[in-house]
Amino acid sequence: MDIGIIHYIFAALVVLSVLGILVTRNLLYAAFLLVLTFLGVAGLFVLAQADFVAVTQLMIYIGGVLILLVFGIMLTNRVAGQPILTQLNRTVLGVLFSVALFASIVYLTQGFQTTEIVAAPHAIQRLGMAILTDYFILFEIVGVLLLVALVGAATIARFKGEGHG
Amino acid sequence: MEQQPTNIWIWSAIAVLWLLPLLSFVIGLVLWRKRKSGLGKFSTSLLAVSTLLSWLIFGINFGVPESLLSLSWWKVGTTEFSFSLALSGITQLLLVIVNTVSLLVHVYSLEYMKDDPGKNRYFACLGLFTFSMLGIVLSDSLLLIFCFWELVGTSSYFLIGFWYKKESAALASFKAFLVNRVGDLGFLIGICLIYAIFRTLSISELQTMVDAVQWKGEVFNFERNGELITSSPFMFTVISICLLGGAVGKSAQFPLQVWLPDAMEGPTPVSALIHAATMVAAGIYFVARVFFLFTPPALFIVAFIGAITAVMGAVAAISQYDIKKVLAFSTISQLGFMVLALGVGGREEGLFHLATHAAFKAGLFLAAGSIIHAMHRFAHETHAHFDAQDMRLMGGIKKYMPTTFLVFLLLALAISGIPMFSGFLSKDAIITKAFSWASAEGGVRWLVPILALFSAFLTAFYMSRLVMLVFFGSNKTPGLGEKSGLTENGKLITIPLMVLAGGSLWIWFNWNPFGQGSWLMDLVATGRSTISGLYLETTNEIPHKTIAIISILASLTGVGLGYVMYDEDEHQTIAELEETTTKPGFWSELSFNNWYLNELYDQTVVYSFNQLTKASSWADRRVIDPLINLTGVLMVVASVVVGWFDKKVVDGLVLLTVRITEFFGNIARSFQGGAVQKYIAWSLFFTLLVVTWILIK
Amino acid sequence: MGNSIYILLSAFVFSAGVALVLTRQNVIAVLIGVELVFNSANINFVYFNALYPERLDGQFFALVVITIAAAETALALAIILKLYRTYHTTNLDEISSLVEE
Amino acid sequence: MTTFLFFLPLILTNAVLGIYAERKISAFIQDRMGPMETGKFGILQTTADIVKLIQKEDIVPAAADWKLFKLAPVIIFTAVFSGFAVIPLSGAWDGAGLEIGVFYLLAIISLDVLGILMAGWGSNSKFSLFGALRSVAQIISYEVPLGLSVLCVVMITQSLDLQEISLSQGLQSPNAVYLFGVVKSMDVSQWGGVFAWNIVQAPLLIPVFVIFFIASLAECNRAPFDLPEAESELIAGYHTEYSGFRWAFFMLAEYGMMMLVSMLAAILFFGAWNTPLPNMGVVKLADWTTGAPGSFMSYIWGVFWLLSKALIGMFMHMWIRWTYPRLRIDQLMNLSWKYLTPASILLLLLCGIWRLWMIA
Repeated sequence: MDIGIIHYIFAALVVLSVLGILVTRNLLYAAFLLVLTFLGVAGLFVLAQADFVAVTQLMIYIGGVLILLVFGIMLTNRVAGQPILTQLNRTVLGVLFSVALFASIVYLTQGFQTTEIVAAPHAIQRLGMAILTDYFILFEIVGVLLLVALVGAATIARFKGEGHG
Repeated sequence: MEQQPTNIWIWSAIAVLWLLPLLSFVIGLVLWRKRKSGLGKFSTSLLAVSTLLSWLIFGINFGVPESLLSLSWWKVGTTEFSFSLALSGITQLLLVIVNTVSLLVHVYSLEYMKDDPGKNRYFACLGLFTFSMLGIVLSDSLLLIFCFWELVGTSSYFLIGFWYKKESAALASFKAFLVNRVGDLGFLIGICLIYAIFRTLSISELQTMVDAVQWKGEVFNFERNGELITSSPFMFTVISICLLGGAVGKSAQFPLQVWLPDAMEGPTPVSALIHAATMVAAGIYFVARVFFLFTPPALFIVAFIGAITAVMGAVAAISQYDIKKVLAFSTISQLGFMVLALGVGGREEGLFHLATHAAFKAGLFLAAGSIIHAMHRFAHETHAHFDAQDMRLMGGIKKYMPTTFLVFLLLALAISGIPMFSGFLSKDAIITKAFSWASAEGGVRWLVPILALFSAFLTAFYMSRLVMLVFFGSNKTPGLGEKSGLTENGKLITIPLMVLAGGSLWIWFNWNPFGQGSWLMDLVATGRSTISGLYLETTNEIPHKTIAIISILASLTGVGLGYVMYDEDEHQTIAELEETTTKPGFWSELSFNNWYLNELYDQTVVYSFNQLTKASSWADRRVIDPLINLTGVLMVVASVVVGWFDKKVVDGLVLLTVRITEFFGNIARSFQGGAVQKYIAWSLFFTLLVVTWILIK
Repeated sequence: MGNSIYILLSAFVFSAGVALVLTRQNVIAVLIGVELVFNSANINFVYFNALYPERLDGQFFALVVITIAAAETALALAIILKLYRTYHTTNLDEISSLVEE
Repeated sequence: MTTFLFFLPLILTNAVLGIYAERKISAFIQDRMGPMETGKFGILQTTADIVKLIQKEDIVPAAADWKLFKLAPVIIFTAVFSGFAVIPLSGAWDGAGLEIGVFYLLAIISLDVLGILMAGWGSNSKFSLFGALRSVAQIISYEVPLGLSVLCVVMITQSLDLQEISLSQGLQSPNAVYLFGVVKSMDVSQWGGVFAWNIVQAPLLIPVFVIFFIASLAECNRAPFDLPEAESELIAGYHTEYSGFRWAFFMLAEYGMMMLVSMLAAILFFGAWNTPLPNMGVVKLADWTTGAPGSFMSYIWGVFWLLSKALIGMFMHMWIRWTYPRLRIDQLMNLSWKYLTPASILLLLLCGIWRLWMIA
């Protein structure tokens, strides 16, 4: 099987799902389409020799972030049988800006030297070593950040009496 | 001056004896309103320690030259004011007098004030007084003396107005305070003048400068910090008179003696301590301290003031019926005597009389207090209402209160100048000095010894009148029978009386009852030079024996006259007493009303002040008020104009600014309406601009 | 010439994320857009890392980004819940005041 | 690919037999007969049920979001099914040889949460929604101790690759195996069998296994953690509205999940496809029950041992389900966050120390 075709298949998955997110006004659809995007991106990661990142992407984005998003959607909208829709705003402006952005990025990165992706042996082992040696401080900081964010989130979201129910 | 090595033990003992009364006052402040807890015994024991120390110092330091303790106090620029204390013969004497009398009064007060609800306040004030009086005695700096001078005045104010709920007492304390202010003004001016000329306020330094003063015919030359200063005698006279002003106020001299009789509104022990023995003597003491500054013209004035005061007080004492009033006028008279002594150059004689007078006048007051206390108690027991101080209601008391009678008799003889008592010695010394002074200069100066003799005669007279009225004859107290009635007071009252009576005997001052002067005069003599000593002065020595005989004769005449005149009983009912205050007749009324001095002041000083007040009030209402009103109207007119300008022009400008700001503000506001996405859009827009710029470039 | 598919994809995802952020009124939709932006960054990280197989910086940074994204989402959702309780809406245009009305 | 071809029928068969086994076991535990009518001992009961389910009408509630509703069972099944991709069946027959197999497995397990959410939301029924929310909360919560306990094993074996983990627990282990991992003098590398199992090599893993087992029960939404489908409260939780074929998918996924976690437990703790029988002197039980590496028999033995172990695990799941009462929701959360998670963190630390001192 040609590796290039799989590339394009995953890329197509990403593009289509992102387009779906852009088009749909249903929040839940957007959320579930986001799963597809993440899956596609994870696939691309695997192809780029980043297995660990890919699985982490699956684990955290799909298992964590997305679940949170869906919970958020469910908790902040009154369930009354209707689908949860979001209003659009400044559509023309947004589209204009993002198209311009896309165009400029594409233009600016044109001519970027692309080289063949080569397999990296024992990536996991090396990554593990790197995390606990070269990037140890950053790793710890991220850990503390996570802890702080979790405590902060729990504090913010906590119910405080009847007043704000 | 010869600086004695400072004896640390002596000075710490002085510090202790000085601060113990202050401690009593501080504790008294805490217990100010407590009725039960007895501050009295505590204060008394503190003062006993203090007194013991003062006697010890007197004994140990006897005859030792002056020593000085100087501590840095405060600084203004480069000028340093020192906290300096001096210990000399005069200081030691005064320490002993003040402490002893104060201790006796404390002991006496334990009984006398036993039932008073404010006794803690009383003892606290006594403590404050004793502390500040000792301060005056010890201080070497004029500034320090002035501070304690005022403190003494304050505590005197507290004690005169001790029964402040009684209107007369409150008014008397005001009066005493105000009259003292007049004298203190002079004192303060004097201090300022001294500083202006000598650049120092230390008495010992002043003395040192005066020691070195040179008399150059018309002017003085003296050295000040190495430079030679020339000053006229007139300046010194002015300074002397100003300093005398303080003494005149405090020592109740003519013309400021009006406050002292009124001060008798305070408790009798207070009168004994403050208004007979110590505070009023402070003026004498102070003049004695700065005596070296006085010029002959100033001393002349001093002598006449003393003489006039002595005679006026004695005359006023003759016709009083209030036993304390008699003693008060007597005090004025005796103080006049002392001032007279100073004026005739008899610094030592004056201080000697101060010492003897302190003993017998304190004793007289305390004895009078004993009688009043007994009368009060009697009035209280019989539920009668009468004036416990009116002599006309007394009589024959010697039967009821033999101890008091005996003591009073001794003290009366002492003050009358009868030989064998201290009063004779000191008075005789003063009169002798006055005669020799007068004979040296002659002229109008002869009036002084004559007035002194006259007042000595009057003193004997009114004292015998007092004794006759109070102790002899039949008793006239309403409701007093043969069996029930007045009784002798307790030991706490009689023992101080006996001590003071004992202190009035001749033996303590001179072995010879007819002798001249006393060893005390040698003790207080400084031997330093004085300004007046610069003038060549000849003194005619008049034989002492002659003077002594004359003065004894004057005293005996007074006593005899008094005995003869008041031997008869005057029977009057209370109703009659209330109708007649005094016997009719010009001299009688003049005497009774103290020469109408109060009325004179009312008519002149107070009246003119009132007139001035009225005039200024009128000016205020008729002149100043219209002016202010006019200004007001003008302001209103101006403000209307300004208001129009403000509203139309200034506000217009401000509004213009506001509108412009609002315009731009609205534009700026539209960028940030709280819509997060707008912010993002804008930031993106500018990012794109940058990208575009990069692309174009 | 031409761009690598990764870069193109990254640019596309990024632009789409921005479009979502700009046009959606619902906070959660905006959050989805933000996640897309994060992911586009990750694509780049991983891709550039793949070009230098002996290094692992890109992968590690992708991991950090993912972690931070998780933390960010948790916090953002907590804030959104609070906002919803306060304003009873998740419409961003209606949430424009700093004080509670 | 071959793994896929093997596992698809396995899952189907497993569901059929599993449901029958569950009925019979529950009947045994409750001292009754269970299904008896269809076939001998009611052996065809499940088959009959499947036939019935397939024939049933595919009902989509009118108010439901049909896209999500229809997609949900597929997603769940797909998630479970793709989890099997990394399971090694024998020494030579490994799955998708990912370096990060265990990690991948955990990630995939968490994917089925999405399907549950879709089902719950798509059904547009409050029972479904509550069931889904509860289920998701439960699965996410128990993923923490599950992941940590797996990490303990990973720490001990120093690998994320399931095949490597499997290999290290048998005769083919690259490292020397000591008795209980402690007694350095007793090299039991040649014994193989049960002595090479992780849980014997490192006895510290026994409590880790307990945590893993409890967490895996919760992951499968099995009793006593079957709150998401507590009949007395929520009818049937997130699959209340489903019927017929789609409902069958849920059953399939549930039993597939049981199979998966049981296999994972077997691989991580109980020697994977290795034989439990050790070589004892001349009696080379281990060699006899393993087969020469690469030979056909080795495939057969490997699959046999792994399946046996997994089936024992499934039996334990059922056993517990019919023995213990259901937990309350707060007890459930308490258990996860206040007891299992701290305990597993502590064990993780201990495992690290064990690894440093006992093995290195």
